[in-house]
Amino acid sequence: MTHTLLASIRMPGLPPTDDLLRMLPVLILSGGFVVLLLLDLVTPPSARTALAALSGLFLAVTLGAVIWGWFDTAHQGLAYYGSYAYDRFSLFVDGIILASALVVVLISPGYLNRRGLHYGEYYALILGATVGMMLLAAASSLLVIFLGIELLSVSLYILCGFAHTEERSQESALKYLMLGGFASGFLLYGMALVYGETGHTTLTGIRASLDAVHGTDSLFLIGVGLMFVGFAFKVSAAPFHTWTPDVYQGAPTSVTTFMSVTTKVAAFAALIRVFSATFEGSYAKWNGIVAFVAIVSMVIGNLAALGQTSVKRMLAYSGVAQAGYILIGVAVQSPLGTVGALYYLAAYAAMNIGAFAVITMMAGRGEDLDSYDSIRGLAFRRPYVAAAMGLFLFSLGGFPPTAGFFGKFFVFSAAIQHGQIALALWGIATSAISVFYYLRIGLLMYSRPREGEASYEWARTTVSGAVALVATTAGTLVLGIFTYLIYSAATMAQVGTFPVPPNS
Amino acid sequence: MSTTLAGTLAVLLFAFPLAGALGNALLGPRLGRRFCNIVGPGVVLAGFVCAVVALVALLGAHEDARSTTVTLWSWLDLGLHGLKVNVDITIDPLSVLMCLVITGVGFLIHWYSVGYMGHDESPWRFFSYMNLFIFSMLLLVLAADLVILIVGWAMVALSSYLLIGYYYDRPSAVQAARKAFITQVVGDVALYLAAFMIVTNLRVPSLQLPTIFAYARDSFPQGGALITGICVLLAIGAFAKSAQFPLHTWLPDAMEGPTPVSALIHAATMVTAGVYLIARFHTLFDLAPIAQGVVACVGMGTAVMAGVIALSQIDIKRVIAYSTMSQIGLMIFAVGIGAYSAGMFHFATHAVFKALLFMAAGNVIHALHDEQDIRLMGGLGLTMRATERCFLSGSLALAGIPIFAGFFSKEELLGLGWLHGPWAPTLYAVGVGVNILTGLYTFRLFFTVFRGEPVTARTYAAHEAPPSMLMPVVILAIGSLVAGIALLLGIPGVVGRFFLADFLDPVFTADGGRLLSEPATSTAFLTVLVGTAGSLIGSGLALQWWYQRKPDAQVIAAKVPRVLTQLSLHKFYFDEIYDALLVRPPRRLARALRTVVEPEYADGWVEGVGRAAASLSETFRMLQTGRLRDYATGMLVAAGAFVVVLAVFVR
Amino acid sequence: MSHNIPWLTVVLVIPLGTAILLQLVPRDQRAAIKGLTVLGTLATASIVAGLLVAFNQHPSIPAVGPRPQDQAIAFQFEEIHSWIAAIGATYHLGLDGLSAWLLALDAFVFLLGAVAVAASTERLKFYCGLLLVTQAATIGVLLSVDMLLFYFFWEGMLVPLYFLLANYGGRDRGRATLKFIGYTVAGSLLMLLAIIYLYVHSQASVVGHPSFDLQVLMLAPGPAQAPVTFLGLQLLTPIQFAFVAFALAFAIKVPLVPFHSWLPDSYANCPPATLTFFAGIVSKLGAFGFIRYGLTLFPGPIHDFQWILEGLAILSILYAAMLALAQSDIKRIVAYSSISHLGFIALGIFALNVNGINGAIIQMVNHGIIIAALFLVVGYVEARVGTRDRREIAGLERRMPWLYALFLVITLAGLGMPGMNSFVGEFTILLGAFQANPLLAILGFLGVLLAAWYMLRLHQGLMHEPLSKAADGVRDIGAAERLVLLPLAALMILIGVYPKPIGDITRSGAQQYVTRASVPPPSLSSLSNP
Amino acid sequence: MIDIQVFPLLLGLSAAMFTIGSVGVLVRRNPLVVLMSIELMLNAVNLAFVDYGRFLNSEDGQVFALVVIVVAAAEAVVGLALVSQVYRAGRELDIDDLSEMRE
Repeated sequence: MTHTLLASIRMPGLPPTDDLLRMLPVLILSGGFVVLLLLDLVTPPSARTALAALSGLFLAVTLGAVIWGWFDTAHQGLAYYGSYAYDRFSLFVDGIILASALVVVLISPGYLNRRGLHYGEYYALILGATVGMMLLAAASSLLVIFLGIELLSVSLYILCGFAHTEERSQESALKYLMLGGFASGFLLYGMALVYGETGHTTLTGIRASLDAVHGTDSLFLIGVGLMFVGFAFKVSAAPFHTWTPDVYQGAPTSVTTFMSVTTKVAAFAALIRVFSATFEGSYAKWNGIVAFVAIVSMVIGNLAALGQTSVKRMLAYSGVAQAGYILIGVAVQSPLGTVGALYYLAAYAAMNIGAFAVITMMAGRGEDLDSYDSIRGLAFRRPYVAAAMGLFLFSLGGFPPTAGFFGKFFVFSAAIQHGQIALALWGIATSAISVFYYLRIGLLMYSRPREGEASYEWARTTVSGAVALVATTAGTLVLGIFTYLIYSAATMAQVGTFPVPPNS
Repeated sequence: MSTTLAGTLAVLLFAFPLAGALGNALLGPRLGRRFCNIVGPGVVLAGFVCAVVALVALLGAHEDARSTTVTLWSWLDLGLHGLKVNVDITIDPLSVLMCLVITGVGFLIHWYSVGYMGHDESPWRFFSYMNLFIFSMLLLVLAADLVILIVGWAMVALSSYLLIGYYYDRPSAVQAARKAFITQVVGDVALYLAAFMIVTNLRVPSLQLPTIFAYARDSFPQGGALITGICVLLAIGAFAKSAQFPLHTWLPDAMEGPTPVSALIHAATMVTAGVYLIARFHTLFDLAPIAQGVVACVGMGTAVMAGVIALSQIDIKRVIAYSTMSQIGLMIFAVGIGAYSAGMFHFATHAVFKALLFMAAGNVIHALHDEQDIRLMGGLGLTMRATERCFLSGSLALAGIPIFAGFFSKEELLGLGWLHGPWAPTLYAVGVGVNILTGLYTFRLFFTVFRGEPVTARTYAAHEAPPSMLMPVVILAIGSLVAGIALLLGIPGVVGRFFLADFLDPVFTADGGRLLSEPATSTAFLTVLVGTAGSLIGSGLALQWWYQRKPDAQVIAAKVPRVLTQLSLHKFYFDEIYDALLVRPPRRLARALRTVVEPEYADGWVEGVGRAAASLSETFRMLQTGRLRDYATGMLVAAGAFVVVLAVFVR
Repeated sequence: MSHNIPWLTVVLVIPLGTAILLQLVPRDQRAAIKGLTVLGTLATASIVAGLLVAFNQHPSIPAVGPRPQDQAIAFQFEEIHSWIAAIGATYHLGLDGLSAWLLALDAFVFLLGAVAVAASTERLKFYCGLLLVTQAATIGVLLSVDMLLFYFFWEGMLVPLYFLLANYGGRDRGRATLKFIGYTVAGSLLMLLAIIYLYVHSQASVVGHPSFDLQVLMLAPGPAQAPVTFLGLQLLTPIQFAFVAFALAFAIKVPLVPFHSWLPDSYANCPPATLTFFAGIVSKLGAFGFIRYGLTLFPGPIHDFQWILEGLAILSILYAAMLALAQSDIKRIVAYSSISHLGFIALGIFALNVNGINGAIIQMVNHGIIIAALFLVVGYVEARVGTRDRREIAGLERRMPWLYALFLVITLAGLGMPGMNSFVGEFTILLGAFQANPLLAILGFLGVLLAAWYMLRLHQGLMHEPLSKAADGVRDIGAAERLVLLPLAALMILIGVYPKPIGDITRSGAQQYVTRASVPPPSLSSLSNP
Repeated sequence: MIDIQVFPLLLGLSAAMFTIGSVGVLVRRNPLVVLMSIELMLNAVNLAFVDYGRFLNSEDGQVFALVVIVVAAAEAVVGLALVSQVYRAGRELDIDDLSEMRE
């Protein structure tokens, strides 16, 4: 159908239509990005919810395209001279990203209206960032990786500062931007070195030359290290996580919801492609550092989260910790590790978006209410919201029958299968700690507000918000019970971790 | 005797008291006192009838066919060479004799209680406990399976616990009840261990007593270590039940219970269960002479000790209690030397006259409105002639004055002590000493209470007990006059000489056991003479002291070494010693555990982990300064470290 | 019972189904909510009863290997479906002599809990839902044969329990709940690692691919490697480490003494109606795990560490008994008595012979009944007198004859009175311990003595002596409460008089596990270097 | 031939620039200067790319450098916008004041 149609079109100066076809999802969404920017100029403030719907529509269509691509194995392969990989790996990640973005769009209008931040470009920027993430997920050349990262970052910088009247929002945006730029510097320098030592910018090329001459040159290794620093920053792994709590807290909660999940997912996709696949040969050299970062993230993230008094900061630190667990999947060089990481990413998306969605529902007119005191007694006003939140917290804590359990289970299995029992031990030790701060929130939700303490009057849950909660809850449970669905998908995706050049 | 008949009788024997217990407990509160007064004694009487039927049936059967074992239902199979535990009961002369005494004397005491507890607020509770006791006791004596016997054994202790603590408003009663029960648990534990040793060493297919005995005879060598251990454990169980040294301290305290209870449980039946147990396990004891020796010595020792203590007690019930302890000591001695029939003989007579004494004492106490201090009594003979007469006959029987019940049974077992048992005839001599003591304290009690002038107004005001309380006493009084002869000679024309022995001996000879050789007539005559002399001397001394008007303990004490009197007064300090050794230390330890170990260590290390995590968390939060340049610094340092590691160390 | 119906799945699903149905009932229809819950638990109970009747009707003992320890554990009413096919995790349910009566206990205590809950409880619907979900989870633990499935339920059980404990109970419940969950999770996560380890090393010995199925793992040779050496000194072998991980998880759940400190706090802050099943079944699952997994997967290590485990059991018995003596809070007395009794169960298990384990299983059932009853009584007393301080309560017998009588029966059962149910278990356990080592039995009897001491003191302290001020004017328990306590008391006596129906099934189970665990020379098997 | 000597020098230069830029980020407190320092780091990277490109005779390096320049410009725009907004909010232009959120 569509692809045969496209294939029939032959226009001079254009790349082969198959490449266009492989770009289809990105193209759709980029179109959406532009359309929304233009429409925003002509939509009256009252009709901005329509923009939300439209952006949702674009995301849904893209998601459809992605799903279609998943089954359309015929056209999967590299596009644009090996710099863009259209394979199940990227499609799997795209799926997670798009679904997350969709849920975020669902919860946004209610939140933005309550916060008085409802501007049209918000959705455009969300779409823009999503495009960047999809590029990052599918990138198979250093250049595209960089482009993807910057595209998503720039959009997010703006989104973080979206509450332009709020100092906190501004502060978080500026912090994110400056540190982000700083980190991109490292990433780029690493890329430069890698390019210099291997003579290629496409991953396939790099891999090929590495296989030819066993690339253990120290400059190359430095490049690898610097690139890892760049990625570690994006996935907010310790000790490059320091921006995370501040930015997450300052940014409007719906933005935090969006970035906390999707950035991680996209960045991890690139990380896996580059490290697990491309730099596979020199695994022995760099795995030490990755393991170290994983452990440090688990320890710092969980311990720092213990003492928090703001739900957003707590979730930020928990995000650091989760990054550590996912990194285990990268630190063990095995298919199961990659699959585990992918599964964990899916689970993380479901449960973390769910948890943040609840915070957005807590938001008040003036500011975000994310202090522990304001969540106290939630169960007495919103029993079902509280129950859902409890489920997400248990999932983050890694309890069955929720998604989080299998996420941890698979990465731990990978570690043990790979003989790296120490990693697994660190993992369980820190998870045991994590139980305390996750469940403390639960206790707060289910304990009555103290006397005298004016309990915040809750806004009604919007329909779209309810839908979002149901979706995330369902996702958390499905991933936790009918594991085989996503697991088999992840195994298929893992096969495509390393893009094979079409000619070979 | 057909198994069906035996089964039916046993079931009936269980059913009546059990029904009584439940009926009183559930319906009593609704239907009221009269109901309880009828049902309570009634069911026991019914049980007595069954026992009599059983007796007749047994007498009708041939000597060797008098033991029947019936399996009521299968209890549990254990995972050890197919070991089965069944609810077995056995009907044989021994168990029937026990049943007769339990139900017979038991009935009289129930009857007596109707009057004695006439003003009690909850007769249904009293009678349901009493019936429960009768049931437990019957279960104990009829059980033919070791485990079931243990069950009965423990249930007896339970009902005694309930009855001792009957007046639950009195802290002293509550204490006494718990003390009694826990002492009994010690005995139970001994029995458990004995059972375990039997099970693990004999590889028996079932715990049925005949089976155990058969296996034991085949596989245990005479006087082997194992069998000795088993028998010692059994004996410890018996000592706990029968208030023998060193597990005797609960019995005097048990007098906190209502007087009928003391009569039924702590004189007539429960406390003699130990004697029954040893007699029942005679096969094993015959195999373990050392254990037998221990039993005999402990028995005789307790007899002496209790006799000495009884001399100086001033609570009428406690005096009788210690005399009970002493008499049971003699029975234990008897079964210890293997004179099983003699032991059971004394058990039977003792049941009669000791129950009598308690109930007569009960009349006195009742008349004096719960006054138990003998120093405040005296001259009651004037006001309570009938009770006095009965008490006298009881005393004569207890002191072992010829032709009274006690005389025959006691002399029988003492006489056998001349030839048998450890260091014979030393223990015989000690036994004679016990006779003297018995005479002394018995008549000291009698004279102090009933002769002389009344000392308090209450004693003047005292009046004879109502018939409902008098009749049973009178019946028992007659019994204690004739029981000895009756049991000895049997009912003329029905059976021959030494009826009881002829009746019981088959039980002890059935599985290869041999009877003790009777001493030659001359020696027998001699021993009886000496023993009787002892009893007479003792009683005579008491009489003489009395007519010198020096009745109270102190003056008598002046004649004997001070140590002895002190020991006697303080009951050999056993309570103090046990309190210091067995009660306080665990209490102190427990307190230490609660206040120190549990919070500091067991819980402490958990809390410690928590605190450590919290402090670490604090550090990490401090590192999060919020200042952008610090963050950048951190990243740069880390990145630099990576570069160095990768560039220098890894390659 | 017809064998083409997946009865075990039915048993597992009924509570969940009821919980979902419950959401349809409006919140204020309290009677309806409670009624529906009781119905659901009743349905489960009746099906379980049917299963017990049908149990061992067509026993099938598969002999997989020539040696006795190669005998697989024979499960009945088995169901196997693929779950996560890619990693060989299956939905595998089965019932055996070990789990049969525990399942019955489970059904019973949850029925009891449903009946006992006061219809006036706030947010009753939430409570009932959680109760049903907890039941489903516990049933899953008992029935699952696949290790991953087992862990799934084992850990998932904590979710509803957390909400129950966090929402209903005493003032300090928050801390207590976190302590309980955190403590348990710490143990279970170690076990998870061990499970994964076994899974990874269950190489293709039987079915060709690594598997979580107990039946398969049992027969897999397992990693027989040299001891791990750390800094030169020789530590345990991997399989021993794995066993230690399992043992920790179970020891915390039971709990054995050094790992018990979560229990008194959680029990003290937990409402009696919840304790009927929380104390009634949850704590048994640890003991269950020791038998189900300790004996089958680690026949070597469990023998290597036998003396340590026995020591812990004895320690639990005596230490907890002493603490029960020292408490003044009646609820804590019962809590510590529970630890002490569980010590007996552990003692039976670690005797590693048929009698010990058979006794342990029987005693698990008995203890479930007794502890539920004890906590209910304590709850009734507290509700009426308004305090839990032993020293402020006395003389209740005068005011509450019914409670006195029932509590007497329960107390006697609690102290192992011959003729009552717990005597059956304790006698068998101690016989087993005696076979293993007489000293153990003797120390155990010390515990029996102490039990008599503190149980009697508790009963007398509340019931006897002159009426205390606090206890003045209390009213006796009503028909509803009697309806709850009477069946319990009746069961205690009934099982004591005729334990055979339980004993026959449990013994067949114990026999299987002991046969399985009978490895030739215990310590060599685990230290054999390749 | 020249290249052979120039190549390492330029590479060293880029490293130096990168270091200077990063240190600038650490030490300077004016957001504008910090942004410049970041730009400096990026330009160091560009230099490295171009240098490598020459050395390897592949145009990828130069392409990469061009892309980086463009993106850096975009990023700078956003950065300046944010800075000006903070400034308009009446705050000091001192990044150390941007520490309302911590711990």
